[in-house]
Amino acid sequence: MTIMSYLGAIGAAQREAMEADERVVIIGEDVEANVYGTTGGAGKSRAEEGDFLQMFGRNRIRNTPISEEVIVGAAAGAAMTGLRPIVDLSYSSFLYMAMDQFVNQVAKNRYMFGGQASLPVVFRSAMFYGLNTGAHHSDRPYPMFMNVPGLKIVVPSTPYDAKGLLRAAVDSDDPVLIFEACTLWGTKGEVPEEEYSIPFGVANILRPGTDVTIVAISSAVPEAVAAAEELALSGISAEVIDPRTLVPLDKETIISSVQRTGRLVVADPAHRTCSAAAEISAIVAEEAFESLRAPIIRVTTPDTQIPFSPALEKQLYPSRTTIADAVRTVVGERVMTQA
Amino acid sequence: MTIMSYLGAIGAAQREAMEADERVVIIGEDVEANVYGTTGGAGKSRAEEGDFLQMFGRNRIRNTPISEEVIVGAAAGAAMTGLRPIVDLSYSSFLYMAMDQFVNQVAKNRYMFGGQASLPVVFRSAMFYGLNTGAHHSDRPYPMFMNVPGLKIVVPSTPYDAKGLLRAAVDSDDPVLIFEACTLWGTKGEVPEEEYSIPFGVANILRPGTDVTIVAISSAVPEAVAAAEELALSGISAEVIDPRTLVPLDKETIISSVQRTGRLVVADPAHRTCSAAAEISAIVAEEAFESLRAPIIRVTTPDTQIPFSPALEKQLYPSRTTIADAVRTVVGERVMTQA
Amino acid sequence: MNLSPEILLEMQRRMLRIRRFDERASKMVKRGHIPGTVHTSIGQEAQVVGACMALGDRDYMTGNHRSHGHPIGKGSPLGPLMAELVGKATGVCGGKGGSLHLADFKVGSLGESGIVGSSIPIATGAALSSKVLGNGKVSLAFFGDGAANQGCLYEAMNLAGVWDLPVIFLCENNQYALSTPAHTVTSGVIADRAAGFGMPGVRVEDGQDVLAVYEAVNSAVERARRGDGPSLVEVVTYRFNEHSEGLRLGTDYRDADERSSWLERDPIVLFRRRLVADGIALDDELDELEASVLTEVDDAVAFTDASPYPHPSVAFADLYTDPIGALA
Amino acid sequence: MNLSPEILLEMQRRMLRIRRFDERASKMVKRGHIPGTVHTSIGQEAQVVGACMALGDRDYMTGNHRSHGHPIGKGSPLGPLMAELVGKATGVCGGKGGSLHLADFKVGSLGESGIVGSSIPIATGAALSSKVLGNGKVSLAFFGDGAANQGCLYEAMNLAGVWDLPVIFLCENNQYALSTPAHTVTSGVIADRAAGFGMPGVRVEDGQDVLAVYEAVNSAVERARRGDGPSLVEVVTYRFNEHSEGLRLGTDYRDADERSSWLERDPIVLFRRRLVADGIALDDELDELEASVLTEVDDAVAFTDASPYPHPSVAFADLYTDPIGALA
Ligand SMILES: Cc1ncc(C[n+]2csc(CCOP(=O)(O)OP(=O)(O)O)c2C)c(N)n1
Ligand SMILES: Cc1ncc(C[n+]2csc(CCOP(=O)(O)OP(=O)(O)O)c2C)c(N)n1
Ligand SMILES: [Mg+2]
Ligand SMILES: [Mg+2]
Repeated sequence: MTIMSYLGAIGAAQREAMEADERVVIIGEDVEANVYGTTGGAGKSRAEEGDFLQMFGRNRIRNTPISEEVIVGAAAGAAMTGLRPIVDLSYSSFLYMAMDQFVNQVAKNRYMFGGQASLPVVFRSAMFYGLNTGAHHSDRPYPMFMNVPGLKIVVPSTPYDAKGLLRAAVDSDDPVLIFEACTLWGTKGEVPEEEYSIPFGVANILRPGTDVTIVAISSAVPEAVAAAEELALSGISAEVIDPRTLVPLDKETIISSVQRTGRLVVADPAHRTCSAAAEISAIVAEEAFESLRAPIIRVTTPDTQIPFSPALEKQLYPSRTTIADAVRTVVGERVMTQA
Repeated sequence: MTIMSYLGAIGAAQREAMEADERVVIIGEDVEANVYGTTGGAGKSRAEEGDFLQMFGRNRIRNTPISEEVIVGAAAGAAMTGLRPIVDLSYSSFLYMAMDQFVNQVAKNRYMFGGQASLPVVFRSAMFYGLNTGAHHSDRPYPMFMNVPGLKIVVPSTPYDAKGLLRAAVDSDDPVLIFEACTLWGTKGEVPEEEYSIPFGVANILRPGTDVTIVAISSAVPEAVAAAEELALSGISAEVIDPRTLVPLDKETIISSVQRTGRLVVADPAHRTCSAAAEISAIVAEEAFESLRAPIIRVTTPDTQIPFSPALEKQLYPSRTTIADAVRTVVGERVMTQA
Repeated sequence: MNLSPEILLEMQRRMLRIRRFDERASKMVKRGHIPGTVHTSIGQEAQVVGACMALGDRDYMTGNHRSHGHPIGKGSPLGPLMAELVGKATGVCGGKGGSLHLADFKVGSLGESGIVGSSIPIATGAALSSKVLGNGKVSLAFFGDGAANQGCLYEAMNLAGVWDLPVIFLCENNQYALSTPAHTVTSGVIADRAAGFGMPGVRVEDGQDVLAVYEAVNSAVERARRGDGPSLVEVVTYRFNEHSEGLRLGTDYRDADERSSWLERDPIVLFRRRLVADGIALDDELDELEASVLTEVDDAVAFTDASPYPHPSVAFADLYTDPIGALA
Repeated sequence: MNLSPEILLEMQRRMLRIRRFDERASKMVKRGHIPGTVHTSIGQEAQVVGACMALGDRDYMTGNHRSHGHPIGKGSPLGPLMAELVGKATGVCGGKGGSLHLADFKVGSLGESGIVGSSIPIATGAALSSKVLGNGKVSLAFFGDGAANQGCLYEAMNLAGVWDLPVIFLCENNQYALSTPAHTVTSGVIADRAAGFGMPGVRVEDGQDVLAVYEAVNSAVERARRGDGPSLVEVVTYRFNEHSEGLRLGTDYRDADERSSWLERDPIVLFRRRLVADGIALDDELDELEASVLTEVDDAVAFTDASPYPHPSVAFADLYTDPIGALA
């Protein structure tokens, strides 16, 4: 074990995957100069993993024009014909530019062609919300991709998960979208020095508990853990679950937790309507209804766009406070029903 | 009142809106030749509303290149500067091409600029699922647009609604996306001869009932009505609600229905994960939990892409049978709990 | 161009296959034997076959909605293609694709796209993989005059230009996109757009001449194979049928005289004349060729008829390599 | 070009406003007074002002992420712009936009776009509305050399071409997109791409000369105003600062000699020399002008400091004209 930042863990996974398989290439804007810190290179300040350009050369480190649509489509075409690209799309807000390629090519090609092709390709992007960058850089668009069958959706919340899930993504023969929360990039944690991968569809129970289940996604995970710690002080025992992958979703772990706790709060930084939280809530309302002893509360970003001003933005995302409040509401109702 | 097809009703609304306001223009591929049947013109066979090109001229009937991204963006820019465009995008599966414009410009501009602009623009598209056209033409992508604050989402299911909601959309100062189910285009119904509009956010109760609430969307509406009729024969009284607009959503009507029936089935032709059905289920699981006497069942299209073969496709969409089965499941549970 | 008689006859054979296959498919649509619709390549066979035969067997290509001809031109057997149009289990995509989504990876056909323009980046990516892997394969993207107004084409041309990718952008300019005449929605000349993206742009004015197309595409392929990068080839041609079978747009949008003058330039008739005139084949031999192609099509239909429909559970297969339990 | 002394001095004033405003903003970012970051137009003032002043007051324009200069060049007062960068209620967008989303509709500024390329279709649409309404307004889209590889530019150029829309596509070629040198990701020459889309393409090689830019854009505006349609103007320039303030990319990607030779071609210094040489203004008068601009910037900061932050509830306003109850 070693201590690594989330960003460093991504760099490490990329380096190991590139060393393990010559067919792995990195494609993206400003990857040569390592502007975002996961490919080593000229901007040394943020590099923890050496200079990828030097290590792997221009044939495998592909610095691109600003052309997201063809970047995504070309990566798909390359994956259909023998490469295993990792595409760095920098900000998640730029994925829309390539939406047609994601939905109509990446997600559908294997299916439409009856399995003649597979698409081993990974798309990384980071969600820059909470940093006062305004509406164009603050999106958290994973729910819309969850609605597209054929994609796998990954939302790591710790350095350990970031490295292990990225490696599993590269090794997967299916297209994977990884959404990183930029606010997590700097967080540090223990990471094995050896290569490892984390299987998709296996949730992580960060904290066991008996009164309520909190399912938290991405940057809401540390907030949920903090809320659980705070709640413990007032005698409320909250179980915190990080699904880690949204497609496939480990609904067994969530359902069995709710079967024990009888209560569910879902904390999700996406916009409320048709969020991942909506999906998780709907699954539980269908499959664990008999166990539910209180309404399911979603703690999400409300359905507004993201404002720039620091006076406006922070309030919008799920926080330890709003999560703890939601828990108190559902637990309070338990007290009422028991009275 | 007169009898009109759904498609004819759309044509009528477009004509009336264009006559009422010179700033209304129609922009789209093949609108000049009326290929899709709502702008009159050369392909007379399907025109019920005369030749728009003759009536309004090339200045207002804008036949475009196949360039969805600039079509959507240009309509947005035109709406910000004095026009009120109706954009015909033909198939809903083509909207992805313009996703960046929808999310980053259409939905955000008014907000980001602090209300300096408004965007009175309507985007029409039709979902061609169920017609053996294969994965590229069969999408039902409204859930992903529901996750984008700033857009209004409309899903008419009858000729009457199609006309009245389209007119309300044109008269709205906000961007509206209308999703038509192609299988409904040919359906006929009573439509007032005079101009009218249907306010957004007001659900339509197609059939009152006491045992279960069925919320149905788009082409699932006639299936739900048929299911309800069939269920009535076995003594089950189902209330069928068509929300008509998904954003804004008339949750009051849905909640108050569930408060009466205690049971909810949601029928939604979209893919299951993060569907409109998920959202409606989550709302009820949060806001009408105390009234619920059974699990909420979603009847959706499963999370697979759409296959071409007639041997494969039909089974996938919500049908009267799958809806009725779901109702029997939740009503059966009532019987059990009562026993 | 010094092509062997075998190759010249193979060109005619493949053009005939496309013609007869699409004629039969058109009938089957009208009789309800093929669900949905099809878009035929009838009239455009020279453009299709000239391009496909300039490619090697292992080279890649992508198509669009009008793409029965492309795999046929590249050498696909007709049976699995026809079975796919009907939605049978023996179809080249197991019935999941249909007319709009044919793909035959065995001949390098990486798939059609029902979404106009959307497959161009895929072909570009195939060229990228050839380049990275150094396997010498070339890639070709077929698209229409209508698709030439999709932005992704220019992103692809630029990317292919800066990376010297071995890809040919082949615009099938049949002068209409559905009901819309190309000249009303195209500013400038498509082939001329190449220059601004740093690559050669060629316009084949007589797209009904299979050899003219072959020659233009062949030099683009040679250039790509040499490592000198991409090219844009625009071929002027004409579709003889309606945009799709069964569609009735009326005739207003295409002038009757225009249509009949193009019908006179039937690429198959023209090439047959030339084969005879140049002494490559006798009339009898060509009659025999035509008959044998008709038999191939009959066999494809018989194969289709004898094939079962896929089991309903097939709707849930092939989405992932590694199935997810999430399907309802 | 026969421009009045008033106009020439106004050019210098606006260039100075941009310079001093952005210098101040840069400091405020570094001190944490402005949240996030800003992208300055320092070094590119001639290109910005030359283009903006060729437009009329009622004409439209759209910007990109590097767009403080654009509204200033078009005549916006500095106070609400500065207040916006800090996120105050008096900001031009009420604090909701920030540096990446300035818009000042009063001067025809329809908004910046943090998404590279994404505002080009908006400018095209504004030109469509001018055309339909016949109001004679012209529209201009500012975008960078990096944005010139986004497909939507070519869709927009084509559409503007076929509809003869009064729009100018103005490429600010500062030779880098973030860390990426334009020549490594651009195949061909940007200005040359115009020809294939049926419109004039001009390359202003000396983008540090405000009059050269003015002249080129002015003829494009005249052409658009006459109803003759769109133009592409590429202006070669250089950003003096880092891509964004506070970012440290190192210097590897830009050669030190290159940078210093461009620093010598400071557009404001060059134009000042010319104003003096041509007898338009005395050194004293220009000193005074500089001082007055500094005061304007001081006033803008004072205005900002004195302004309140928006009330938290403002986060929920302005999404729809007609509020939806759905907000949590
Ligand atoms: C993105 C997208 N927009 C619109 C359509 C509808 N559509 C299908 S084919 C077609 C015309 C295509 O014209 P062209 O590219 O010239 O090909 P052709 O049919 O002439 O061979 C249109 C508009 C589509 N399938 N995809
Ligand atoms: C669609 C999209 N892709 C990538 C980015 C990240 N990004 C912001 S600015 C920039 C460089 C832009 O270069 P250019 O267009 O030349 O403008 P300049 O910064 O040089 O003025 C990039 C890559 C973005 N904002 N939007
Ligand atoms: Mg065509
Ligand atoms: Mg630049």
